[in-house]
Amino acid sequence: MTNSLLKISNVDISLPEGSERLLAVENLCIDLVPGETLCIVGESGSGKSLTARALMGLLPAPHVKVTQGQIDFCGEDLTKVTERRLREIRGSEISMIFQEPMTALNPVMTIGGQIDEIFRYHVSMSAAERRERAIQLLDDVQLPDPAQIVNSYPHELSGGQRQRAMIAMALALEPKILIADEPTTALDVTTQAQILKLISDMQAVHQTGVLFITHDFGVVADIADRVAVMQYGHVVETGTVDKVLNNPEHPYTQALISSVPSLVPRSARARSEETVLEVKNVNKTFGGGSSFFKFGKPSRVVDAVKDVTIELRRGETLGVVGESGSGKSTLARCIIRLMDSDSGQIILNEVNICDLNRAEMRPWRAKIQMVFQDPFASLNPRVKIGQIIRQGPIIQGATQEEAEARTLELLEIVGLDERAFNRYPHEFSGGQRQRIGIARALALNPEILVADEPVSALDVSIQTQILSLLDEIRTKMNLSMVFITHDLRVAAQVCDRLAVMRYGEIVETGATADIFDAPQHSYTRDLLAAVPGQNWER
Amino acid sequence: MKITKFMNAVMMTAAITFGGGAVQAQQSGGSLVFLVQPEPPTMAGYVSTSGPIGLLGPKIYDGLFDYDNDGKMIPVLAESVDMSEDGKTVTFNLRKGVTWHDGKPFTSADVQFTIMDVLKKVHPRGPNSFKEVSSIDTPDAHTVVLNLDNPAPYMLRALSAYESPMVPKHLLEGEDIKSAKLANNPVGTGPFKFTEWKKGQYIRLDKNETYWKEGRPYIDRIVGRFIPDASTRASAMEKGEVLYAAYNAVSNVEAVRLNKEKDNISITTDGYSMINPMALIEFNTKEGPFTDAVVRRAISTAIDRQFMLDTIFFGYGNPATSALSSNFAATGLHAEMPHYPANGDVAAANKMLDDAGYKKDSDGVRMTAMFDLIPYGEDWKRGGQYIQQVLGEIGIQVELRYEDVPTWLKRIYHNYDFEMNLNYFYQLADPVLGVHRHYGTNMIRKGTHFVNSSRYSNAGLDALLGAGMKEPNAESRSAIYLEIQNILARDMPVVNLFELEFLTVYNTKLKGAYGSAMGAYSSFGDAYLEE
Amino acid sequence: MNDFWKLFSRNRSAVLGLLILCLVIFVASIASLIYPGDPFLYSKYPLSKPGENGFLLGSDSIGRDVASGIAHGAKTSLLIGLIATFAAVLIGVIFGALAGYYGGLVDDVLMRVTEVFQTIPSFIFAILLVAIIKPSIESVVIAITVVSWPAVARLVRGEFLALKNREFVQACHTLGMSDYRIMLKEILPNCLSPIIVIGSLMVATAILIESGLAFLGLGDPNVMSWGFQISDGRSMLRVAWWICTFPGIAILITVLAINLVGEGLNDALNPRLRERN
Amino acid sequence: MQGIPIILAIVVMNFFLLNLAEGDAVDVLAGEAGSATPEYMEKMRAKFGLDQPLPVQLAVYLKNVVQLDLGYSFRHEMPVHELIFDRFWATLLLMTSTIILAVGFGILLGLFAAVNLNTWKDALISVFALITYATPLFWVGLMMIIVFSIKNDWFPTSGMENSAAFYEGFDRVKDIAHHLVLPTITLSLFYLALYTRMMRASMLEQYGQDYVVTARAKGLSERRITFVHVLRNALLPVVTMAGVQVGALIGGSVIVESVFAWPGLGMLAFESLFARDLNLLLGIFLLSSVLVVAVNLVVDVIYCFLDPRIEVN
Repeated sequence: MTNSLLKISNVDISLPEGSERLLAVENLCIDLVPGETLCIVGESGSGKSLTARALMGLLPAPHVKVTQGQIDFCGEDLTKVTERRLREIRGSEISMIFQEPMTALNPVMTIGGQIDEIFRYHVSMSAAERRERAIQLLDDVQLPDPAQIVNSYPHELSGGQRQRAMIAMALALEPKILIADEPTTALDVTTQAQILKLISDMQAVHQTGVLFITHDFGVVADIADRVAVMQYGHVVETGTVDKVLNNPEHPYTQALISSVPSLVPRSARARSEETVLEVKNVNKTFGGGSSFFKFGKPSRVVDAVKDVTIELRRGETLGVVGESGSGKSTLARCIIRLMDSDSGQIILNEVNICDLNRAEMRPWRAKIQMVFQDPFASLNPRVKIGQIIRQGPIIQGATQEEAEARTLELLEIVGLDERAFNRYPHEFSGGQRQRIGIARALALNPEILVADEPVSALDVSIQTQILSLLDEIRTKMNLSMVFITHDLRVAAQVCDRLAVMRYGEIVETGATADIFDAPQHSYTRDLLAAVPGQNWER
Repeated sequence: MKITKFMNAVMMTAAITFGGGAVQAQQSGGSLVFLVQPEPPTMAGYVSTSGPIGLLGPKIYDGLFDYDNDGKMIPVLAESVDMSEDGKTVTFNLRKGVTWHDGKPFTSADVQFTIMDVLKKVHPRGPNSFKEVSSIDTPDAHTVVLNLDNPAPYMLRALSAYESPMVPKHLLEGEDIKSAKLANNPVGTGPFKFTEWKKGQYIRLDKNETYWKEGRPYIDRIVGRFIPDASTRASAMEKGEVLYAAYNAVSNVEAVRLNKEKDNISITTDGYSMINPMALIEFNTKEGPFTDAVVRRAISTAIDRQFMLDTIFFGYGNPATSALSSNFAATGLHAEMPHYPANGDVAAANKMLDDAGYKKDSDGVRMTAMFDLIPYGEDWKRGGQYIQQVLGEIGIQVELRYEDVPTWLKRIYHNYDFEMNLNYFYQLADPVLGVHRHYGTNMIRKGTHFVNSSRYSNAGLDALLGAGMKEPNAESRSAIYLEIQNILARDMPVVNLFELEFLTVYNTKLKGAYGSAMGAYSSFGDAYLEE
Repeated sequence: MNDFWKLFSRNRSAVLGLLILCLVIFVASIASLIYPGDPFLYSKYPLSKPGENGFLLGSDSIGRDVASGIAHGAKTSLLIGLIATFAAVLIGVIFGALAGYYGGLVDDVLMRVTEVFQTIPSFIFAILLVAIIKPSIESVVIAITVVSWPAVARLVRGEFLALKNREFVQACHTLGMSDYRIMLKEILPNCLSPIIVIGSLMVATAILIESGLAFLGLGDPNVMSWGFQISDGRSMLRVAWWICTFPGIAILITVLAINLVGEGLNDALNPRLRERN
Repeated sequence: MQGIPIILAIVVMNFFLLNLAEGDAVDVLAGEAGSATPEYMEKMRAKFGLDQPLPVQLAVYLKNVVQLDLGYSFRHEMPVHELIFDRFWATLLLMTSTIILAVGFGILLGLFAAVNLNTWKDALISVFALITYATPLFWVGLMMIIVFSIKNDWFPTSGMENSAAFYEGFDRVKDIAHHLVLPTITLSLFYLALYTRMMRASMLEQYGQDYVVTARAKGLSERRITFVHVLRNALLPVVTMAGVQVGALIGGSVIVESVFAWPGLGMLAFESLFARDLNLLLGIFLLSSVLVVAVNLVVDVIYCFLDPRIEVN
């Protein structure tokens, strides 16, 4: 192709000595034409982010660098050009947006100031002109009141607004290529839909070539023209979006795609008559407390959970879905008494556990357990796996021997080698850690498991494994589960019933299939509409 | 470069200030900056005899007399003194035409007020010095008649500006003398007037243009500077920022070095004959390990006094040879006694203790004790550490205790909570003034500092002390004090170590400041600066 | 441990610091062997220059061996540093842990107390404590402890604040673990690294404070320490430079070594601050 | 406002600590005077109010403090505030110049070292910082005097102004500045080292942040990234540290004040402690605490200025 914007051929990127593998990226060949969106898909560690950085000449030197191959950008080899030329290209001809807009923006500089720099460095314009352009750009990315936002600091904007500002910055000089490194991963699903639309709109206007890096096949289905799938530094498959998504050739691609949960809810199971947990009119607010020494005005009050009532039957999985800030995690923590609710009742086996003090609560702890989101933060890095799992039963009165036997049994149940017993958490992968977290929760033989986004930090293939593990255990132990998630695809596959939360309130409850088929509340409809890749169903 | 230039400019200005006046035998003008260490709390020399006040007070306040190096009285505010045959009436004829710094005339009423209402009441030593004065008559403005109950020959040795400064009646009468404004804004008749006190930095005195002595003072300004750190004081002296440092404000080691290395810096031991400082160890004779005089004598025998003088005080001072300073030899009051070996005799001391039945244990320890050290600097700490080692050699294991001044004073003179204490006393111009307080039964005064903290009480000695105080005949007095020294050498409630010699370090361009027996505590009216 | 050593040894100056520190500790431990006598023992050779009369580093004004003093003083200085640091860390950890963990009123009260101690001019306060208790090794240690602990308390509080909401701590709550156990067994081990780092630096600071107090005449006259040697010799600096110069150098290299080790620990234990990638 | 209970707590704590100490102002005065009769000392105690029970003394003191009266120094026969006032300016002068020098140069050196990471310049600065950090203050002070005052006649040995010349007007300002040089350098060396090391570490940490990658991706020069993006973020912890250190700085100045005869509060505190001049010492503790609180307020304002995330109350 003669009008190719970018042609990457045979690129190797080295890793520092002592890393897991020698090369982060090996023999990479990719090309990109104007107006096209190329998605690079892969799980963590596949080398997709480093590829993006390599294009910008932003690899963390000196240990990580391109050791071989060419990156041909409009006739120039980016691996050979001077640093000075590279700087000229960055921001003006190739620009980039990142996953986490909060940290990617300088916290102590105004949005306007950060946009302004691009003009100052790449074109000559008067200050007034630059400001005007900045406001114009912010308007283009549909930020409200751009004249004010131009003087705002990043922390004053919401996550979506920050990402819009990042895009405005990236598109300031109408670059030929936009590299987007997981730009919507940190965003809520409705915001994600807006940002994706914005990117494709801007692309249409400027005929930008977009290199979009993501792990989410839904997103791929929505925006990609072509797809490159990466695994362990290799591109295992490339092709048009239709070909790769619907007729994957490489087994890895096939496996990945088959791991993506379907949006069609799984068939409902019979609902038990026995209620195991009842949450009645629970409220929880944050802030507003003024302490003894501080005389200042009380801080802002946030209703995190507002008059929530839910019921969980035996053997049932109740999904609580909502976007960030909807109060779903707070609700989970209130249920498990990690937080004290302000009012309302949480009835477990006919006892309102809200009235129990710490000591009284202790025996009840065994009945209701939790699986946490972050497999890295939820295991104490200084404690061995055996101890992590064992200490629950010991606290609940088991002998050392009993606890140890139970631990080994659990390790087997969650699919880990018993040698794990004497190892530390850092020796395990994310998926394995989540298994350990589940084993810890199960060690007490709970009746109810509260799972707070248990798979959202995991790669899609691991996600499937963990979900099926949970399913397996649920059946085996007749567990009832409260499953918190933001991912409607996961919810569809796991939950018998759903409760949709927004701003601390439950806007809708019902059987999963009913909600997916006929959402009652407008918010539920919005949520469902925003799920990427709706039109693609494998 | 810039800094150097700037520096030179400053230095030149300074040089001009110093160097005014023609080359003459006794030039007028100039600023004398000298060291005052430490900074005094106030300048009320009539309430306190503390050293730093003594350095400044006599420049502002005059006394009735001054004393030369031979002890002769030099008339100052009094032109002469007459004593009646029975010694009970003392008449001072005052100098005429003397005015206070505020312009008011100085009269006999001031003297009467000073002695009766100030010195006898609030001065620390005044009540002793003027104990016998029952009343004072002022027949006219320039005549003062003191009526005494008993003769008090020693009183005439306490009339200097330092011991008994004359203060203005018109500024103190009716006020609470101890808290009068005068303490910080002194008004005297002396050669220098108080101008400014920058706390933490200096006190500035300017020439009294209406001083009674014609042509005096020569110097335009006297500034007493406060520099807390000893090394810095020596540096300031070396650099010529200060010209005079008395009472070891510059440590002996630095003084000796400066004297040797710098042509324009000299040292002298003159000017301390009225002070007679004596280093010593006080013992608790009532309780603890030192109730037995044998142990105290053994300690006195063991210590190498000369070594301490040579190493700690760089050779200045003399080993003590009795309870009295050898400076009293001039008046026939001093005699050498046994148990004061200059070079120490550890073997003899060990034998004394063996003979007395103090057995060494397996570690060679006969007894243990706590040894308090006067908290006046590292010289004394070093001295204590030396003595600690020596006492170890004779089987007395001591632990040192070095507390701050108030704690130490309270411990030694109020609580008597000590066993042995390293200290020094001023024996002053006469044993009555400086030595009696250490041994008399009547001087066991709980809460009074620098008196008989050993609580040594000996009726025979008390009688001798009483006789010594009143005896006018020199020969009989000498005999009395010989007996006193014999008793003290035997009982040794206090082990005298050595007579200290204080050093004055001065820049040679300062002249005429050394004629008075009061040394640094004199008026400096005759001092002048020579370029 | 092996990993730790690998990380630590990447910092060459830290290894050098460790070597020097080991040397100092070695000298301190064999002081009584190489200089069996009392370091306060005077001799008839005052103010000997280094090398004269058999004094390796000279003698002081009453003929005491400076080298012997340095060897014996090493023990004192290190002990003061270690004990004061240990005590300060202990107090700081208790305050910081309780304040950070419980928050609310407990935090308010404890942090106000900490602020009181941080607001007082610390060195003057140390002087005051030593003067009031009486100058001795114990009072110096107490004073250094009292002025040092607030820094630890603030650090530990910050760590506890950050860690107490981590999911692994919440998991312990859901198991019904006691607060005491959560603080001691779960959270504390995770903030050991910064505590070790700040502790190592505090040892160095403690040695400096001790020498500063001794400079002002507030040392223990019965115990040989570098601070004492300096305060004893400084007035003779111009005449006999060796008396206080050698202990001064001893302080310098020891504090330097401890700092290097501290930095190495920081690099090894705190990956956040590892060199720019 | 929050500072007030802290300051009161400091005063009360020190009040009781000082009263735990043996001996009182009268003992010291009498001790210095050579001797004094017990009756005389009792009279003085009554006059100073030292014969009152402790809680009464404290109540009287606090009542006066609330009325902004720091009481009377019986030792100096002067109101405490007059005694402190002159010293306060000297302290403030030394402190301000030290902070400016230490923080200013610390930031510069740290910045320079971080920019030239792992070069000989970085190594040199690090070695300098380590050595000055590890050298006892008084040793530096004594050496400064010997080298720059005696061997080279560049600066006066000590004091705050020339006490032979008594300059007026601008000459006096120059003279004081001249006297200020050595103490400032001595006192700031330790803190300079501290801030240099902190600044370097802080810069390095900021270089690793995401926004630096963004800035590079925008095609900015390293210069601009360093000076505009990284510098301001890197300053934050250094400024915080500077605020925390003020208390230590006032205390640490005792030694420098002593060596250079600088007439500041530290030395006054030292002297008044040993003179058991309670009112004066409490006054100093009070004032220096106020100063620390005030400086922290200033630091807060600077911090707000540097970091828009913090809201000004």
